[in-house]
Amino acid sequence: MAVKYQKSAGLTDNALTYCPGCTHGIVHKLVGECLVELGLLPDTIGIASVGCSVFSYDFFNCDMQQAPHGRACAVATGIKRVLPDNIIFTYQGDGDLASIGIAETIHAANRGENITVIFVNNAIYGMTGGQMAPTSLIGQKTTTSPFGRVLQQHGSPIKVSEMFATIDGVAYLERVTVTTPKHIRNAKKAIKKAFQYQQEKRGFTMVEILSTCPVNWGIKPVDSLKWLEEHMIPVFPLKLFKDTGEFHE
Amino acid sequence: MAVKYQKSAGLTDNALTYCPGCTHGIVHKLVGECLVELGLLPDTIGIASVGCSVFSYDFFNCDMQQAPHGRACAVATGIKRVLPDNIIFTYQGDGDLASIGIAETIHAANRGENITVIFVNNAIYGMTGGQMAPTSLIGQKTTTSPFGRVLQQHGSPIKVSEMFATIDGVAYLERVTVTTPKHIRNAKKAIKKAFQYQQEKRGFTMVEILSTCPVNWGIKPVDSLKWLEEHMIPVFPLKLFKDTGEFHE
Amino acid sequence: MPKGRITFEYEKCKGCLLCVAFCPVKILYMDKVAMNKSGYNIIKVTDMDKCIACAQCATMCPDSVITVEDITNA
Amino acid sequence: MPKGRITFEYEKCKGCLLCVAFCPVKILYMDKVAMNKSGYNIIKVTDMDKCIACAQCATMCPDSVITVEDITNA
Amino acid sequence: MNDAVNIRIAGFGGQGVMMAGQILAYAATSEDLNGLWSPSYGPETRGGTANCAVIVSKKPINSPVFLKSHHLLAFNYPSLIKFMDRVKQGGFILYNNSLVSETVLVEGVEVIGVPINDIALELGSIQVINMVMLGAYLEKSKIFEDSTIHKVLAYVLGERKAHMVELNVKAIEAGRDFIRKQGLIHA
Amino acid sequence: MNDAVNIRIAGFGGQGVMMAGQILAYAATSEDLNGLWSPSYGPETRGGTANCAVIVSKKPINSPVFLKSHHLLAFNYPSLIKFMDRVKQGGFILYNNSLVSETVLVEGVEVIGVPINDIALELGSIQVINMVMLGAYLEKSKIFEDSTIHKVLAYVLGERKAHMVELNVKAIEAGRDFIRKQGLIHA
Amino acid sequence: MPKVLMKGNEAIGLAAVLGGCDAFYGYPITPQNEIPEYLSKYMIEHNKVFVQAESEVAAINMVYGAAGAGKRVMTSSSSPGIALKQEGISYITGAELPCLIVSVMRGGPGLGGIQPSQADYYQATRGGGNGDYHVIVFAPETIQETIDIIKESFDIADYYRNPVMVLVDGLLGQMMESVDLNKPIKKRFLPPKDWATNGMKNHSGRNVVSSLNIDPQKLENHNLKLQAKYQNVIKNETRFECINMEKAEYVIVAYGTMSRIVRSALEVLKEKGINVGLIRPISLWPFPKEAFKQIPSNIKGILCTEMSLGQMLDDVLIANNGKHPVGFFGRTGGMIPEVEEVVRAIERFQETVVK
Amino acid sequence: MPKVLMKGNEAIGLAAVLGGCDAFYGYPITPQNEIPEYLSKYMIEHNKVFVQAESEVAAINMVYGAAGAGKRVMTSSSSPGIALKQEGISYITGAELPCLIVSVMRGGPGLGGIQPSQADYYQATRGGGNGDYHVIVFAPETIQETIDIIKESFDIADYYRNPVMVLVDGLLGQMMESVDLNKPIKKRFLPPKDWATNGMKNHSGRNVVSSLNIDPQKLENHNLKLQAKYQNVIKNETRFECINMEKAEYVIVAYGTMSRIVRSALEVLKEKGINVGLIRPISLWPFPKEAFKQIPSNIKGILCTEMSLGQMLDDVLIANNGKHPVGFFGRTGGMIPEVEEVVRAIERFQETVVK
Ligand SMILES: Cc1ncc(C[n+]2csc(CCOP(=O)(O)OP(=O)(O)O)c2C)c(N)n1
Ligand SMILES: Cc1ncc(C[n+]2csc(CCOP(=O)(O)OP(=O)(O)O)c2C)c(N)n1
Ligand code: SF4
Ligand code: SF4
Ligand code: SF4
Ligand code: SF4
Ligand code: SF4
Ligand code: SF4
Ligand SMILES: [Mg+2]
Ligand SMILES: [Mg+2]
Repeated sequence: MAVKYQKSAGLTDNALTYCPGCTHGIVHKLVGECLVELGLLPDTIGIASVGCSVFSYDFFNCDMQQAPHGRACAVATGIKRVLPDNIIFTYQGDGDLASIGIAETIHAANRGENITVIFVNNAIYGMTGGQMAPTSLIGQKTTTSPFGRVLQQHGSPIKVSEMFATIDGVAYLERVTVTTPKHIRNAKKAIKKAFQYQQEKRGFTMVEILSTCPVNWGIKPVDSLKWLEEHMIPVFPLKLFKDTGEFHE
Repeated sequence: MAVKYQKSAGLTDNALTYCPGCTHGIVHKLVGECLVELGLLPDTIGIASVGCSVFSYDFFNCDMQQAPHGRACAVATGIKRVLPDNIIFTYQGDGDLASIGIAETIHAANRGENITVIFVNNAIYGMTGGQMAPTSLIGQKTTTSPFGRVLQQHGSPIKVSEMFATIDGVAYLERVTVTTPKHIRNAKKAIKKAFQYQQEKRGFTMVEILSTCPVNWGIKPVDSLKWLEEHMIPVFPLKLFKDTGEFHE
Repeated sequence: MPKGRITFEYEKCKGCLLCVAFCPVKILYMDKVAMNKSGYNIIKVTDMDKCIACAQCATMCPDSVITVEDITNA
Repeated sequence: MPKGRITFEYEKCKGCLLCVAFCPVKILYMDKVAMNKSGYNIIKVTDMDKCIACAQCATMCPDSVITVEDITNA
Repeated sequence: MNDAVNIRIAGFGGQGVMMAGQILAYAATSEDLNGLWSPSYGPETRGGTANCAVIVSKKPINSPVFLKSHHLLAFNYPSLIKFMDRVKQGGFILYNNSLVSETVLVEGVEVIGVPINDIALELGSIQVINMVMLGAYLEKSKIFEDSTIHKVLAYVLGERKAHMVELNVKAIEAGRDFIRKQGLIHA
Repeated sequence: MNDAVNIRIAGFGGQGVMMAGQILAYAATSEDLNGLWSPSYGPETRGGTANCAVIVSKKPINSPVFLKSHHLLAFNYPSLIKFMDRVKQGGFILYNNSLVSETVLVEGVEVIGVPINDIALELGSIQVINMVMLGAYLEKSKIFEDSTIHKVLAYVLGERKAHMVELNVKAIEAGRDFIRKQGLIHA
Repeated sequence: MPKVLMKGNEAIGLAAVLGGCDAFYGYPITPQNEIPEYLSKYMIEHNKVFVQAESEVAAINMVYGAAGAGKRVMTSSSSPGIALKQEGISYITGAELPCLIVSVMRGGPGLGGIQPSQADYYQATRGGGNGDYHVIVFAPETIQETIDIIKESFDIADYYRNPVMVLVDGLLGQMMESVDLNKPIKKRFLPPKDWATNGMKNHSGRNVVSSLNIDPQKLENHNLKLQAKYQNVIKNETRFECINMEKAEYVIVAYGTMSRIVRSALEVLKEKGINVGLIRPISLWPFPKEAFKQIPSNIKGILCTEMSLGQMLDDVLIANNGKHPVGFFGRTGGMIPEVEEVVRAIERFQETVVK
Repeated sequence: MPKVLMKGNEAIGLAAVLGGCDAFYGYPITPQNEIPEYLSKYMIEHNKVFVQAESEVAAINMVYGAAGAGKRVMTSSSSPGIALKQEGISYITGAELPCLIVSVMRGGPGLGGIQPSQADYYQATRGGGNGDYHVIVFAPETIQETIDIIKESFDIADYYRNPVMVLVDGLLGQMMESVDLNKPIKKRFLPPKDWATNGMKNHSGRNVVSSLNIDPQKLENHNLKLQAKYQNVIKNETRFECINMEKAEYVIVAYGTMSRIVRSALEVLKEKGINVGLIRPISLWPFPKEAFKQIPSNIKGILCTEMSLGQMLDDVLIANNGKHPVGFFGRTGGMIPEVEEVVRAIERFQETVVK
């Protein structure tokens, strides 16, 4: 008899505070599993950002700091520079990373800070009640785009990974999703690689994960997965944007 | 007898406050000339940023606002949204635009704000006395990189135009310089096109202009032009990054 | 011969149905009556013997509710 | 026959020498003695008759000090 | 009606507690009284308990918060336990005895169980438990005219949910009925 | 020396005014006195006028700013005009009469022209006008030991500019000489 | 005109429009989200401007720009968001531009919590931006008063060319009350905005908006001009209410939600035979010092009450100037005091006197 | 040990290193640029951390991160830059992290000017971030005192787990004075940083740094804990100097550069036969109220003097509590008063009394 799947030791015993079916939870598991499998928990300091994942400092089974909205990468930089041998990751939503925090994220990337960014893109501001995010899709109705996102008024959804692919300091960058077990396995590979690269001090690593927000999309959890695949992936294609080379063990 | 060249009516009579031979002055002339030639002075509101060009509100012969450091594009957005038929431009240094103001600039671009950004990249913080800018070159000694910019510590010079080329809302984007009369003519064409596109409400337009800082580079004005050509252009190649189409008169 | 066995940490289940949707052998369903303390209806198994221990359910579960065991060697 | 004439708004000159460097006929030079009120040595012309009114000097001048006239029709 | 009535409505998130309270505040406004509705969410951002406070007053309303209410509508057990001691002498409690099996006694306070889940299920929609409770409350308190409530309901549901008005009115009526019958038994 | 001496040094940006002042403050520190140097730049960020204030004091220094100085070293005409009325009775002014053709009179203050540009040009470097002025000042004020100044000079110029020490010392000496000769003429 | 029931935040949005708001620039943050949400619909429907900025910093600078262009513009935020706006606010005051800033306070410091608080009194009244500047701060206690003040605030801002901040706690933003939207507001003569940067075609000469004065003497003069303006604001716009002052034994000072709770406490205290008065500052800056002149000289003390731990207390101590003993009662972090707590605070006041 | 001549800003940098600084994170702004410039060389040469951040917001958050990781870290900035740090500072106090913030004041508001000023007294002492928090603020008057305080400040910050701000005006940053770098500092027992987030391998259990308390009761408890700490700070760290107090007819209150000018004025006044005392607050928060107990009861009045237009005045009025007439003299916008102006201010004091 063998345990084929169980809760990761990378997560604490606290019940997650996410809504039913929210894939933030899946991403949490993957991060936890990677840290355990790489034996990194004792070295790791995670940065919880402001968003639904703000409470993630209660969930990841490692040292954690909670960062002001948008500033996770600055906080991570602060820590990494004084503790260069520890593993530092941020966990940020699209509002946190792509809107208020785009400057801090770009500059951490450009400096080649040796940190890992877990970027959970759900095309909306989950925590504050479903306002438009810079990643919201054209036509998407949100509480602050009641007539849908309009190109002329709001611009296109911002393509973070496409933009970051132009930045020299980025060592690894991939966009993945977690809508099926297969996608989840790929996502896990990406996250693991990002952490491994950080171990090897290769520079800035980021994994953009397309994620659902059933509650604020107003779509049932299972259907949310389909909505994501049908509407988000065409705008945010899954892709390996940058990989500075094979991992050498 | 014909006047072949004289001071542009797009500039006021005030003496410029730039150091001897600083090419900020050349860029000023070009902006002034374009506004005059397009008949736009009465419609234009310029945004002076914080940097050596902070006093440009005394130089451009149109209405001007002075913006907090890095926030020129937010100020411009504020104005443009309430005065959509006026012409709005920002005049920003590399510290202002690429460092503290990168978020505001990216989001104005991403929203496709119909404004024109004159981005003067001199690879240094001029006004505050020659500190490292995000655009400073590898090896470049500045007052805050006394041992030269080091890749591992500071990252590469940030390539703003390369990054902005990935943004949908950008209608026109070109990198030029002003080191020779020929380059100056090209730069003028680019600036003019940017303003014309704004007139046609095509979206965000930006011209990145490689410029000198003889004083803080510690290089004589004439030699600065050569230094720029030899050291900056290889890192920041002159290029038309984005053009959404011909101008229709 | 039964291959897999799954167990639930029921108090953490939120009834999102992701596990149900992804079980290839369709043995999971929501019990419309049974509720946990948080008021969520929980998930039950129709026929555990059909479980193939593929862990699709557990992989999809955002709340790490499900443990999957391979019992072929048991 | 002289082709061009250039005039300087001397008080705005900063003696940067950009004009001097770009004059194709090399008729500009800095007067090491004459100074304007700001203390900058100013630019003089050796032989105005050689000026071809190309406006390279004025184009390069960051301070819009120079006016160039084409006097061929004068 | 008193010069001012304080009503507390409490339950799980998702039971329609907030909306029930708002309807009372709308009704007050519509009858030219002063209405105040104020929400309070538990520390858990989602899926936790929720309660709201409603004040209906002939005079301008001072404190928007109150320690003790005249009336408590408790939609579940935790709410009942938490707030039952905070009802004024002479006031009453309506609680959801579909979910609360225990009987509670509070001195000087009338405590009435209303099986709102059961009644709502009978009407075919668990969604309307809040309307059942509201009906029971309206009957018990006699605080507003029937017509006022119907007007408010139409307004609150709006065009998009206009088709729901009928079901809601039915639920309110069912709540009222339950109290009317109760009255008879007690009488 | 007085208990405290206030010195103002003023001129165009680029004339070495600031450095001259710093040397005095370094010298004070080196002789175990209290030295204070404080800069003041005109409203124009670049190419404008610049002046600095130096205080050399046996006691701890209170106000870092002063209205009137004991001594004024004016490198150009605007500086002379601006500050000449702000010299204490019994104090003196040294001004650059290479650039200032006008003669000025201030009651109770000795005013001495020093042709620092000319002297510096004679030495072959317009750059050292500040050292010429410094030399004149040191001679006139007798405020510091010669050896102190040489030590400070070596420190301030540092390794990178060590080759400049000689020229600077020469310039100081030339400034001293000018005053010495002045003294003779006046005597 | 019949009353309507409105949520505080939505009422703020609507009142701003009634006050002539041309444009809103903001960024989401709890507990003020219903303001941008309401306006994202209303402004677009009415051909006005609504922009969700990328951050609070961007939002306040959009306000700066549009205010400079002569429009009536506003932003709203909550505690940490207002902190991020401080530089921009300082610029706006320095450049003498009018605008409306709505601050809906939650618990702090840092990310704190999302429940109602008054712990941003310093933030509002003492700035946090740089320099000698003031923001005109009003702190209404009901949604009705919030509406009335918001409607007037653009006029006040335009008149003085200075930002007006309306400061409420999250409870006022989240709760609903019966309100009358049509109360008339004071008419003011407003000079034309001939300084606005709306293009030279719209005015003679060149208009420049700037807060830079590199010459310190000019900067001092500018500051003295601002101070003269602030003196006018103090003279004309100081607002307060005095309640039950004549026979008071004690006087409570309270604003916003706290003052409503105190009003209820006064009734309870009266029943208990303790006569307590209330000074309710409506303008927090300027703080209504003159209200303290109405305090009977024989009172036993002043109790400053806040949903914070002693911030308005500074102004109370200054206004009192040693005349009466001053005590303090406060809750913080999102805890709203019960009426009974205020009653008890008065009862044990003697122990808590601040000397 | 002989003295050396140092520029204020460079002395700040060096003193911080002598105080144990592990890392500096900052962004250029006049008039404090020599601090980062000095440290960009020194820190790298000594294998410590120097990072020029992309903005002040980023810088303060890097400080937050590294402080959370248990290191001694600092940032420095000037007026508008400090405004941008307010949110971060509020977080740091909320999360109870130690750090050093150096603020070198210039003229405001807005972009203002670059000449020395004290107009950021409110900004320093009243925050501008959100919530009920305090930063410990010291305002030295000489470069020597700046060095001594900076050297001690990491200990103080660590002891209280609270940010310490050292507040100087631009003149102190830009001028040079003879200083002794080796004055000993007070020794304190510092508890180990067992709360630091430096990886679980370095401590037992999981460490979390956060300012979030979603439960208002917990947030209030946290605030009460902070208040208790602040009371300790008030008790232990209040610093001031009283000069010439015994026979004073008037007392001046002044800090920083202003107090030095006043010292000189006292001498002039003494010659004129006017005996004036000086209260020099060294800690601005906590403000030295008890210094006012040393004021002779028969003085004619207190004159508050600032290089700003009446910000410390609030604290003077509170400390005075109505006892003596209070007057004010200030310059602003980068204007530094002459000694003679202070003398005249005392001479015409009767006219300027604030009642
Ligand atoms: C300075 C500041 N501004 C705004 C907020 C409010 N806020 C909290 S979460 C959030 C958006 C979160 O969206 P996202 O990052 O996409 O995360 P999600 O909740 O969708 O996972 C905002 C705007 C804040 N806490 N602080
Ligand atoms: C908030 C804020 N931070 C910092 C500064 C200081 N500052 C003034 S100009 C400048 C850099 C300017 O560099 P750049 O934009 O490249 O313009 P340049 O002078 O090189 O033309 C800085 C950091 C400021 N005024 N405000
Ligand atoms: S609001 Fe959306 S993103 Fe946040 S926990 Fe709920 S479903 Fe997930
Ligand atoms: S400092 Fe540099 S960029 Fe600024 S004016 Fe001088 S030369 Fe030009
Ligand atoms: S392990 Fe596979 S077969 Fe078994 S219940 Fe889960 S999904 Fe179904
Ligand atoms: S996926 Fe997990 S939480 Fe969702 S219903 Fe299944 S067991 Fe419950
Ligand atoms: S116009 Fe041409 S030829 Fe004449 S001076 Fe200028 S550069 Fe020389
Ligand atoms: S280019 Fe212009 S400023 Fe420079 S030296 Fe020539 S005339 Fe003077
Ligand atoms: Mg999101
Ligand atoms: Mg630059």
